[in-house]
Order: sequence, then C-alpha cells, then structure tokens
Amino acid sequence: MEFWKDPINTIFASLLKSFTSGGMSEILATILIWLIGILLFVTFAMVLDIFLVWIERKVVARFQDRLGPNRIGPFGIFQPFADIVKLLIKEDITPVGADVIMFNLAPIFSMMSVLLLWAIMPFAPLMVGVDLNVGMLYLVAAGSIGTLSVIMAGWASNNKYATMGAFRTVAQMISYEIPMVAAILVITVLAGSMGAVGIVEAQEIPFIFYAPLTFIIFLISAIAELGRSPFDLNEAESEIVAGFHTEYTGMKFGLFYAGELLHSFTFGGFIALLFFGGHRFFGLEELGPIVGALIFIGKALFFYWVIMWVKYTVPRIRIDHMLAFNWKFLTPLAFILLMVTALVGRLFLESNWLVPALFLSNILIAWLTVEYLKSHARKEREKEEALKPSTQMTQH
Amino acid sequence: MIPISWYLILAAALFSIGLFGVLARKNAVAILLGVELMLNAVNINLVTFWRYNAPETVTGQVFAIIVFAVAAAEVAVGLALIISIYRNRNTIVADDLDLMKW
Amino acid sequence: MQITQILFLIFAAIILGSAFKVVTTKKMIHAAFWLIVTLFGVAALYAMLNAGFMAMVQIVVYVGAIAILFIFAIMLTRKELLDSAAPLNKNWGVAALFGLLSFGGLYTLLRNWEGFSNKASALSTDVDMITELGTALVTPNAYLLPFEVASVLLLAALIGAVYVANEAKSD
Amino acid sequence: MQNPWIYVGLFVLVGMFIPIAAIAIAAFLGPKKPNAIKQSTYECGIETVGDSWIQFKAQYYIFALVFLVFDVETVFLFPWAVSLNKLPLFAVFEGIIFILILLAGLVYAWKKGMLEWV
Repeated sequence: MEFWKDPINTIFASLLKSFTSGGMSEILATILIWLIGILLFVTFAMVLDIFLVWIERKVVARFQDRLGPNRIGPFGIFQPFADIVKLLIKEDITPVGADVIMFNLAPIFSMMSVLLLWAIMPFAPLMVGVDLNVGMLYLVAAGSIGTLSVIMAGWASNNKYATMGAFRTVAQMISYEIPMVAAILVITVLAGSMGAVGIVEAQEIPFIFYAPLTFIIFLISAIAELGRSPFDLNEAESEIVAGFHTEYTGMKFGLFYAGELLHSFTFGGFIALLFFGGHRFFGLEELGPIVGALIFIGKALFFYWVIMWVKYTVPRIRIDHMLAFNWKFLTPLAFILLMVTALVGRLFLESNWLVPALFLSNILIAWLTVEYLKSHARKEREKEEALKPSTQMTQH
Repeated sequence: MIPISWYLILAAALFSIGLFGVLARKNAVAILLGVELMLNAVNINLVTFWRYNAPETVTGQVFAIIVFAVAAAEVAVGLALIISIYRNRNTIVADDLDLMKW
Repeated sequence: MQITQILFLIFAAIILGSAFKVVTTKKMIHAAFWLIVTLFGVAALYAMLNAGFMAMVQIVVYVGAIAILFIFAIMLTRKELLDSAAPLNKNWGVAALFGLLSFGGLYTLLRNWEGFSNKASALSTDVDMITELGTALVTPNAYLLPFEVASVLLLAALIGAVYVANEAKSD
Repeated sequence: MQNPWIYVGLFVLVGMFIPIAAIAIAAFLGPKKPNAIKQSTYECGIETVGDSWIQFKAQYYIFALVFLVFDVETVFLFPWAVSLNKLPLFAVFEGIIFILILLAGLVYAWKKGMLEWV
C-alpha cells in the first residue's frame, strides 16, 4: 500500500537502504540512484517520442483523408522503429566549410533543451523530478537554450539558406517568448508561486476559468515557440528550403525532428499544468499518484492533439505578418491582461467573487479587443479604397 | 565547504581577463564582450557576499538584478552605436574611430 | 577534497578558460560562443551558491537575450572587417600588464581583509527567497526606487538604441 | 539533499548523453563514403556564390533589442508576481507603473516604424 501512495520515494528509500548497506556513502548512493532514475525517465521520454512520431503520422493522415502507416505491425505501430533503423544506417554528411564542432553540438543542444523541461514536469504531487521554486523561469531558460541551438545550427552549416532560416526562426522564437512569459506571469500572479507543484496545488478551480484569454495567448505563443504551423518557417521551402536544418542528414536531422515532436508533447503537458489543473480530474486523482500521472499524460496527449489540429488546419503565415501580429497585438494584449489580472486578483483576493470577476474582466477585454480590431480594420479598408479609385470606376 | 576566498579570487581573475579584453581588443564588439565579462565578475562577487555574509537579507540579489538591467541597457545602446558607426564609417576597429581626437 | 570543491574547480576552469578564449579568439562569432560558455559556467556557480533565481536569470537574460543580441550585431557587420586583422591591438602588452596588475591588486586587497576565509553560514530553509525579493522590490523603505528607476533605465536604453539604429537604417 | 540543482545538473548530463549516444551509434553504423559533390553546400543544386556570411538587415537587431528589454523586465516582474498576494494594494500599482513605462518604449518603437519588417 505504501508503494501505491508514494511510488517514487518508496523505491528510492529501499534502493538507498540496499546501496548504503554495502558500505557506500549516502551522498554517493543518492546521486547514483538519481542518475539511474533520470536515465530511466529520459529513456521513457525517448520511447514516448518514438510513439509520438507514429501518432503524428497517423493523425495527419486522418486529417488529410489518408490511411497513414499501416504495413509494419498492427496499425503500422512499428513504423517509427523502421524509421529509426533507417536514420541510424544513413550516411552522416558534414558539408564543406561547416564548423564541425558547432555543427554537431546544435542537434544535441536542441534535444537537450527539450529533455531538460522534463526535470520539472509534475506528473503527480509525489511524482516530480524536482520541484524548483523558480520552475517557470526554468521553462523560459530551457527555451533560450533551444534558441541558441537554432542559431548554432544555422551558422555552423555554412549555407545561406540555413543562416537566413536560423535568423528568421530566432527572430520568431524570441518575439513570441515575450507574450508567453507574460502569460506565465499571469499564472504566477494567480497561483502566488513559480514552482510547478505550487501552481497545480493552487488550482482548486482550473486556471482556464480565471484566465481564458491568457490561455489563448499561451497556446498561440507556444505553437510559435515550437515552430509548428501556422508558424512553421522551416517548412517554407520556396523561401528558405528547410531553414536552419537544411544541411543536416541522418540521425542529426532525426534529433531535430524528434526534438520538435517531444517539445510539442511537453508543451501540451505545460498547458495542462498551467491551465487545466495538471493531474486533477474531478477527484479521480485521489486514487493515487499513478492514476494522477496517467491523467496528466492523457491531458498532455490531448493538448498535443490540439497543437496538431491547429497545425494541419491553418495555413502558414508570412514572416512580416507573424512578427507584426506578435509585437502590435499579442504583446500589448498580454501585458494589459497581466495588469488587469494583477489588479482584479488583488482586489478580490480571498473573496468568492474572484473567479467571476476575473472571468468577466477577461470577457470585457476580449470584447474591447474585438471592437478595436473592427474599427482598425475599417480604417485600413477605407485607406485602401482611397488609394484605389479604379475600383470605384468599375462599380458604375 | 568552499571558502569564500575561492569565489573572490575567481571573480578577480575573471575581472582581470575582462579588463585585458577591453584594453587589448581591436574590435569594438569584442570590447563590449570584455565589459560583459567584467560585469559577470561583479555579479559573482555580489551573490557570493550575499551567500556568505548576509543570507537572511536579499540585498545582494537585488543588487545583482540591478546589474543585469544595467548590463542589458549597456549592451543595447553600445551595440546600436557600433552598428550605426559601421553603417556610417564602414569600420568597427576601435583604433580607427578617431574622429573626435582633435 | 570534497565533491563540491572539485565541482567548483571544474566550473572555475571552464569559466576562466572560456573567458580567456573570449578575449583572444580571432573569429568574432567564436568569441561570442565562448562568452556563452562562460555565462553557463557562471550560472552553475550561482546554482552552487544556492541562488537558483540568479542562475535562471543569468541564463534567461544573458544567454537568451544578450548573447543573441551580440550574435545578431556580429552578423550585421561584415566578416572581412571582423576576422581579417589580428585580434589584438599593438598595446596588448600594456593591457596584459594592466590585467595582471588589477588581479594582483585585488588579490592583495582581499588577502588583507579579515573575512577572507569565511565559511558559508547555513541557509534557513523556511524563507522563500523569491517572495522576499518581490517584497523588497516594492517596499518603499527598501528597493522601490531602484525598481522603478530600472524600468526608466530600460526605457531610456530602448528609446536610445532604437533612435540610433533608426539612423543606421535610414542610410 | 539541500541543493535541488544537483538533480538539474545530473539531468543536463543525461540530457546531453542521450543525443550524443544516438549520434555516435549512427556514426558507427552508417556508411562513410564522402565525395566532393555530396559534401558541397546544398543551395538547390546551384553553385554556391560567395560567402554564407551575408549582410543581414538591421531589422533583426531591432527585434532582438525590444526582446532584450522586455526579457529583463520580466525578471523584475517574476518576484513581484510571486509575492503579490502577500503585499498591500499599492504594490500592484507599482508593478503596473513599471509595465506601463516599458509599454511606452514599445509604443515609441511602433510609432517610429521600427516594428515593420521592410
């Protein structure tokens, strides 16, 4: 029964006992057990990643009215393993003039920046790698390592398309980081904590009801951070071939690709954590941490599916529109939301009216935004029409 | 446990390397890189003193955060100036920027 | 020798070695990447000093923003100008002397300070450092003024830099 | 263990080890038959002209600049946001003033036309 209540710490304690009984010092034993645990954990993430490839291919096939992989194994479930074998036995090409060390480091950093996020993922209250009290800042920091890997890949490839693609991707990633951080700040204000566990604990009512607009902003900026459609600059073959990973082949390209998929899933998890109560599901999580972890993974998969849904439904946005949308719309809106949430949240602190007040203020902001956009669009249209007298001629 | 002297000597060495970079590099961007090293040395000192001498107050960390803000402002304006100079005079070698010499 | 001491020495070697590469490397973009290595090393030191918030801020601000800005600025200027000539000017000997002097001076100064071999006092675990920090930043008797002045400073930097870069753009 | 960052450090090590292992296995298994054509820079089959280090436009710098300023701002705002519920009401207004001052910078850049991608 002990195991069911707190699986990780039970295993940890029994392992520690058996290690130290052999005469090992406690610190060394702890570090060794952690190392084994992390290895298992990361391996789990990588295996999950393999299945994400299958899910991705299957789902995109359904969106496009195809069957998808269906030859290897039932429903083609072993297709990703065939993919891996193919990636492993492909020749690894390093282009002439490339900066070899940085060329090889870039995919490693890209994958690492994603794996690092798993250190703070709270699957359940007692099933969390480490509960940092600066958890959300850690999320942003891991993202900046990802940005770094993009710029390394682009520069080291010695290819114009790669360099240009890297610059565009970096401009996009750093731009969308600002509304994302502002959205995280809104959550931090609501939870009064930056740690992942603290945020989950604060969600008696999921934060989506406190901050629905913030959720939309976070979703958009998360998709942009991931570089998925409609923000998938790398796929704009007609402009920059394959962006920063134009020159990558074999396993190194595989790492970028797998990193992107795992990153999407991880962000699905963070959406579940920040806005949908993490492992909570109508009291079902009371059954034990393992059930909580399964609920959490289920929620993460659902939001992974939402990200895919957006990806295969919306066409790509041009880069100038993308950046204008961020700086002229999303960033001001996110900061206005932060100010309003801080004010309203503080005014109604510990009152029963907190959730309705925040929800209504969100609705109000949404309405004002739509009205502003309408009038702005009308003005733009009038300006366009004033510039084009010929169209009025044809109306006669 | 590590004595405070180790951190302070490390910070002093980092500061000196940064100073060398500022004085010796030709390239204006590289000079700014040296300034960054010096600011980092200062920050190591601030956080070290906070941890060893006054861990119950936050003074050291507040100072370090202000240093971050100053470093950001310095880099932003400094690099903008370098880019502007590059556009106007087509050089960023600090020795050649002698318009204000006389 | 304890594990923490060995760790410290590894990080110190990384920091000083990469810092030395920053000031001597010929290729500017490599110098920028070496700076990033230094910054990571410093972040690791902050983590060792139990200043997790500072470590994260170091990575978010320095690696995530300042280093990127440096790389952008380097790529905006042409390569021949950056990498053709020798990296150091002709006064580098004097500069090295100054560097050594400053190190020696700082070392003797620190030697004579009585707290030179202080040991760290235990950190009380019940105080949440970030909450303390947030409280200190907005309390009028503490650091409210620096907090607001910092925003004005950033505003001034933004306006100044945008103005200067705008001049460059109009050419 | 009092310092949770040891765990993060181990995570960094493992997180680097896994991709390195993947690349190493691929390098071990894969064929190695380099030739000049295969290793040439891929630019849609056209011979590469000049250096890949081309002149970029100043616009990238402006975006990075605005990003830097807002990034530093968030560092100040995170402690403020965490401790907000324990602070008196005027602390909220201090934070709002802080944000408004920086939004003024964004508006300035906007009005100057520096946020246009041209």
